[in-house]
Amino acid sequence: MVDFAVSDEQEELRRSVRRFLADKSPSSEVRRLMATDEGYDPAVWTQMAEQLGLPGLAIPEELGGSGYTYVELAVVFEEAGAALLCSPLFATVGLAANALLSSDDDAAMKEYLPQIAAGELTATLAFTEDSGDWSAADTSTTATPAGDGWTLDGHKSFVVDGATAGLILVIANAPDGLSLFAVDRDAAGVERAALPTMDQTRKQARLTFAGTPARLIGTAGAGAGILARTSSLGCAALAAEATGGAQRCMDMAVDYAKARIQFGRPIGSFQAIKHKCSDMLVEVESARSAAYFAASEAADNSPDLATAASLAKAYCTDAFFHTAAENIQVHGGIGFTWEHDAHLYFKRAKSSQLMLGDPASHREFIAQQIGI
Amino acid sequence: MVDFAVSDEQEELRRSVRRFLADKSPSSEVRRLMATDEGYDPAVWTQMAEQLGLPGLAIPEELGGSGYTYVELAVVFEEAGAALLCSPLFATVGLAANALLSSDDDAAMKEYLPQIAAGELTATLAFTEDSGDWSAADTSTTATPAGDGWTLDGHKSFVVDGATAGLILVIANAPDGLSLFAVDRDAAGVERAALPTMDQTRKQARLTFAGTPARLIGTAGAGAGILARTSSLGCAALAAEATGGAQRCMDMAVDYAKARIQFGRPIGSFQAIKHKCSDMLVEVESARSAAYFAASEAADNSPDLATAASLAKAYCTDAFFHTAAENIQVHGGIGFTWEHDAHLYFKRAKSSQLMLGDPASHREFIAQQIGI
Amino acid sequence: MTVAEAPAASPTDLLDELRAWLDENWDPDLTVAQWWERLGLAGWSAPALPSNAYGRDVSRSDAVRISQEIAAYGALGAPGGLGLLLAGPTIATCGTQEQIDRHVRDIVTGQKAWCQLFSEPGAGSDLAGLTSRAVEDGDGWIVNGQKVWTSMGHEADLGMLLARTNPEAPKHAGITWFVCNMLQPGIEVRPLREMTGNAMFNEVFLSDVRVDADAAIGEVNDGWRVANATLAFERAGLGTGGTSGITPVVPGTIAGNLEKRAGDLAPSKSKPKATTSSQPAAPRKAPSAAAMLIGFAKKHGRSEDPLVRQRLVELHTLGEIGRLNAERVKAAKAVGKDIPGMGNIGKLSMSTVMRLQRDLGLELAGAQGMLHGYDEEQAAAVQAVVQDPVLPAVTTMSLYAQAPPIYGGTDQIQRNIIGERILGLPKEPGSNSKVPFSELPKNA
Amino acid sequence: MTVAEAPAASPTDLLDELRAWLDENWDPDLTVAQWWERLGLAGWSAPALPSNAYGRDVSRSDAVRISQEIAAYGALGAPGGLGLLLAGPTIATCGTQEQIDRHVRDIVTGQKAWCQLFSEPGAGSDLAGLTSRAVEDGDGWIVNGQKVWTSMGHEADLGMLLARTNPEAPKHAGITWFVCNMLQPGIEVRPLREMTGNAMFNEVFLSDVRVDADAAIGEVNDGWRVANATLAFERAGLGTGGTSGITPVVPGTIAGNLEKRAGDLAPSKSKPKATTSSQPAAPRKAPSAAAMLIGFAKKHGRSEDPLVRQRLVELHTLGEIGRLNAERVKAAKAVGKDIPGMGNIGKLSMSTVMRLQRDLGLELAGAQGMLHGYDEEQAAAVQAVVQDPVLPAVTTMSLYAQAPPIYGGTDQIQRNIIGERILGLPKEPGSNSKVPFSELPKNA
Repeated sequence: MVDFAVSDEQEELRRSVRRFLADKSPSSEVRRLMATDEGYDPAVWTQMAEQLGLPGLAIPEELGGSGYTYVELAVVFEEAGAALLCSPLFATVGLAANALLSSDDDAAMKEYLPQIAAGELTATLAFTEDSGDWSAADTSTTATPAGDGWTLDGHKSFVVDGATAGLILVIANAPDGLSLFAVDRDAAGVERAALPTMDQTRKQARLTFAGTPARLIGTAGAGAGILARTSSLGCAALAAEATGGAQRCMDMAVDYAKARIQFGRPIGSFQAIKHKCSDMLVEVESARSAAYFAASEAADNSPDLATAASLAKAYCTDAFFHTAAENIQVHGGIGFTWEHDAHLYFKRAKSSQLMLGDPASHREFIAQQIGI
Repeated sequence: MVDFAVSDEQEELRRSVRRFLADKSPSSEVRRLMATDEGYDPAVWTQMAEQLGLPGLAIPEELGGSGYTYVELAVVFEEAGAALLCSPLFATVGLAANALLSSDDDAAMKEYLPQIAAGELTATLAFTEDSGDWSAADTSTTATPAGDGWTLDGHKSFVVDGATAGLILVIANAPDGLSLFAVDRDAAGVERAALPTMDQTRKQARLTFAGTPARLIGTAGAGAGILARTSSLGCAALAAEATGGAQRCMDMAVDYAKARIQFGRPIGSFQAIKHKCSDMLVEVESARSAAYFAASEAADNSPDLATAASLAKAYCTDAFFHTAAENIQVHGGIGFTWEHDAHLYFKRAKSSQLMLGDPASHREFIAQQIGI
Repeated sequence: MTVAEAPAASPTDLLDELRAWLDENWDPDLTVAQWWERLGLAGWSAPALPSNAYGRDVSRSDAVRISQEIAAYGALGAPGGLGLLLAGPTIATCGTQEQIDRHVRDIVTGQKAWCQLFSEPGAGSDLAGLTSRAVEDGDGWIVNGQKVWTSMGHEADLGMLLARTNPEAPKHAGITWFVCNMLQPGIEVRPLREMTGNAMFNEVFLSDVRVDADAAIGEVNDGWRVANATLAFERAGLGTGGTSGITPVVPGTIAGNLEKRAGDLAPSKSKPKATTSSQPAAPRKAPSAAAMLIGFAKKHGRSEDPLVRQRLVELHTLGEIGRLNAERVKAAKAVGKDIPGMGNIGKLSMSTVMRLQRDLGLELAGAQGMLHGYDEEQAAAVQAVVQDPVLPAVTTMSLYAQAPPIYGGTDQIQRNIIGERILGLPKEPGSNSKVPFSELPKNA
Repeated sequence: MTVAEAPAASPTDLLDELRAWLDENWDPDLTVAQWWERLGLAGWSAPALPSNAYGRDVSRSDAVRISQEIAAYGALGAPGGLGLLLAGPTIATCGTQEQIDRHVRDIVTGQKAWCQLFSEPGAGSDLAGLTSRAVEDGDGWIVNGQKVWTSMGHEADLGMLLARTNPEAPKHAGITWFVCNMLQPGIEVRPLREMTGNAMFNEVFLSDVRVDADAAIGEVNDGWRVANATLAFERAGLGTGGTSGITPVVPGTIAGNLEKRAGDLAPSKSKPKATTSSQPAAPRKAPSAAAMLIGFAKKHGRSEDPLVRQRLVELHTLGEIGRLNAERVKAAKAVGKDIPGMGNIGKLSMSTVMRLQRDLGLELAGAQGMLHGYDEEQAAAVQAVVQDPVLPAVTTMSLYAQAPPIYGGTDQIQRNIIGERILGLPKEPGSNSKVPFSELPKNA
């Protein structure tokens, strides 16, 4: 049974993260970083690890983490989403660390996870190709045994933080089927090309591999299972992030509606605006429930995680997008300008809807799961 | 090219019909008639024919009609829809007369259409069976040659005014394929059972045929073509009717919003209500454009009639339903009562959406037509 | 850190106490009146009420567990209706001890049934605009006016009556909350038929109706405050399914149940449970709207249609989120917090769910969606053709779907409340809060 | 009875006259200035204006036919921009003959380019709340303030300026409509970047800007009436695509087109048409939003998806209805009638279409919908991967889709207008129409 009880420790975590982000990720920093190629500030990443232990929050203590659960991690993603934090957090923790944890490969976990937890290593998961198929069912990248290891040939696209990640986990077709491989930042035959994104606060890249040396993670042929679980965990992270983003959009809209005078009244006194804000609250609180539930199912290793994560991903990113679009409308002309932050949330929201599969595809997945 | 010019003669027709219906089809009469088995007042039907020539309006002059086009007929359906007229007009004129006119069967047209134009004969088209497939693709009713004529066996369902129509045109499977047959009111082996309808202002029946003598209309095997054209013309009629219904719902909502005081103000001064009414106008005028276009395509014998009719049917009945539901909401509690007319329009609107194929099925048809 | 501490271990103790009490007291051969007397005076009828009002001061969720446990035991549950739901809590909160002893006692023991006389034809969303007038007459009041949307009006002994006692005061400041005897001349209850064809509600006409001086709950002219307490109890009930487990057996002198044998009206006993069970009884799950329509879609061969699948999942999603929202509120309340606005959110979501259910349900029904029986004969005629017992449920729900966005505060009112009370957005200008009611514009 | 009488056979005569005039006058070797001088003084630049304002008093639809015919002939069309669209008609309607001769002449001959200085940061939907202040100074005015959403601000010779001339009058009664010389010190035009990354508009800062006494169009303090005339011309242009056929060649002294060779900027000549053609030139059809996305869906292998098909048809339907609505208005205007509110309906529908196009377009793009180039380098990088020239159109439109519900009167303002002006619903209470502007609440 789901337990939504919020502990004092979780509240304290939220307060710490929020304070940290208010300091390190104000709008000015977001705008500075989104204009860079790297898209994040390595010093802040280090601080996130050293001061708050965020990258390792849900990594087991014996692997250098803090051993908390996905419920706590969801709090972090929610706050990161609210602040539009430019950071490899989603790629490293929401995707790569989860892939490693799902791989049952003790050696790999022991090698990489402590580095991730310490903020010394950023990582990502490269699984989609040019087709944009998030299931990787059409994977064309091949893995060939070579001596003790493997070599990879092919390409990956839409790789989050793919241009900067120190560790690239790659889904490729081995003779035994889809498998997960680790490729080092500086491995031979890797080319990384930035993919310009509508949401400039989260970078993507297209990677090509030509005879690139790689290390098998987990067992050969286990890639599909690892990817499925990792996708669900990634969806749960995106859902939490979207909830935070939606909350911030609502807060922006409400604050502006209170302050902006037209026709001699604050525009928030007009029902057309007031009711838009009210509908935002319906979506924000509902998104929060869905996101927390997915996180709770992840923490519990529930067999229903996939369904809960898809439900949360579909609902929360839809809610975020709707809230972000309505926030622009509440702001009117100023909300359409580059200098106002409203569009940054709008673009993150749209990107979050499309990343890891659009809402309709997740609903179809749910339909299959609940026996429709 | 579509011509939306409105002639003085059309305006005069509209005024005459509106005056007639204000007199003959006030709410009290609608409520009286919807509670009867017949569902209409034969005396009013006669007057509609004798005083206004409505049943024969679009029937050629040489067949006893007035020789006007579907554009004028749409005006009549629009006004009938606004008044929720309880009448065999749709079944007789919107379906049966159109089927006869589409049949190229001169003898049948000469026999039946003058009677219809004169208001002496009501008629309907029986084509859907228990499955509710409006395309009649799954027709199980059979037609067997018998002497000079044919006999029918099987059933038809959802037959509009099927319990009262003097002439029943039936789609049945003959050896040459789907064909249209005429069955007299009192033919042997016909049983008519009323089907209780959510929309009590338009009656439906289920008919069974057992060795029922029938007359072939048009050529054997021509039934599918006749049905396709008749369905389009029926959809155009429903679209016009729905437009009138939507207009009336908007008028009711606007009038109430002006008169009803809450919080010391007319509720129409609140944006929540005002904007609902404004959205109704968007739908009403758009529905009118779509409905008139379908009527114009019908009048022009355009090859694009089917697409225009499906577009109008889908849009106008959706608009009607939405407007009818919003009208209830604007009225609040009183709009939910039986004694208020709002629900009668709501039910007609829902029934109009489902009759002759729901909006989604018409959109799919349009998709095929426009090359998607 | 992820597990909340159970609140003071009380549920288990309470339910143990209840089961012991039931072992002692439940006797199917008692009359309903006798049984409810025992149940109510022992504090089990309305356990969420304070102990000076025949309750046990337990939390709302414990109260739900108690009523479920009584049902699970196979005993007749507490008297249902608006007395227990609204009048009892209101009087317990705002009434004097004398009023509590007179009225709440009769409520928890099922002696009296109640109805609510709040809404008027001219005062719906703007309840405080009510015009039913109470004029002082000796040591009581004479009331004239018209009420509407009164459920169970013809089975009620007493009514929660709002009437205007001072029309020269601003509109919120001249209203009094009265206990009104429904069994007197001058009260006429007329069924009000809804668009569904049913008559769940009534109009009530008040012509020179007499109300005693001590019938005012709270101060005279302070009834708006008292009414808001009642409305808060109503919202809580609407939002959280607070009636689950309460018996449908109507209390009071008119329904005629009091002298029946209690055992004849009790639910059939659930499977015997281990008496040491440390888990409270799980709420019985009604089939969700989504589940009903999934079955309906399969039956109509539509469940493979991608359009249908999307909408079924949307419905499922809203159902899940409704459940999860309620769980979050529960978790917050368990630690003395709240999630402001969640009641309004739940109500708005219910409106959305109902509309989706309506449109999808009838589309799945296809041509059959045009059929509906408004009486038994018609219903039988429909079934003779369609032979699908789910169809009438679908068409009935589709007609009823227009009610939730209206009753208990329209969707528009809910959005105003969220906007103003939760988000702190400014009210519209032109407030009439200082104007004497008699000078305000009103409906004709 | 089904065919409307053609309005006085004028279109054919007019177009015949135009073609004869073009045969006589069009010479690709003229400078643009010389050609526009001929075109404008002959009444062909703004033929819908009255004859005392360099026009021919023809209907709006005839004016569209004329501009289309000039383009079809292969001659350079009338000077584009806000002079011809807004300033010319406003001055022709509200100005003196002297003002018409000074300003409209320069507009129809392309000598001057105009911009609009209406909106302010603090006065968007509530345009009449503007605070730019004009203070009398000798025989002119000194203006200070800030304007926003000014398109072509850096290419304009003159501006349509609304400024407050009497702050002690109620807000609508203290505004004056001025012709403002943009080429003077104290005017600073700053590009305003939009969320698309482009800068279609400007902010304009006015610091001690001088305006002559005779620059007021209409009476001083009666500028709100004049502004409403301008806004009506703007709405007509937005709703009916009234700019079709007008050249994109920017007029005025700054853009640098006046001394170019006219033939170099003229459109390539259409197929020669039979000179006896009785049909006016058919408007060239831009590919509709639906058509673009249908092709896009096919390219992405999504056109067989029933969900996609439904939404493509919804988009197609809205496009068709937009076209049909416009046709109905045209038919009504042809007989001197109107369909009230259709302009607002068109604007609201455009918002709906844009949103649908945005959501469907990006969904069809799938993962590629996350990509967008904000500059040429980025755009090239995207194309290097996706190799689909439609994708940038889809992503750009998706970003731009947020603008139409805001500019030219937000969706909310359109609904207010429909509700109040078309349906006659009451305004909100608390009108400030009598309060001196200086006492009203304003943005900081």
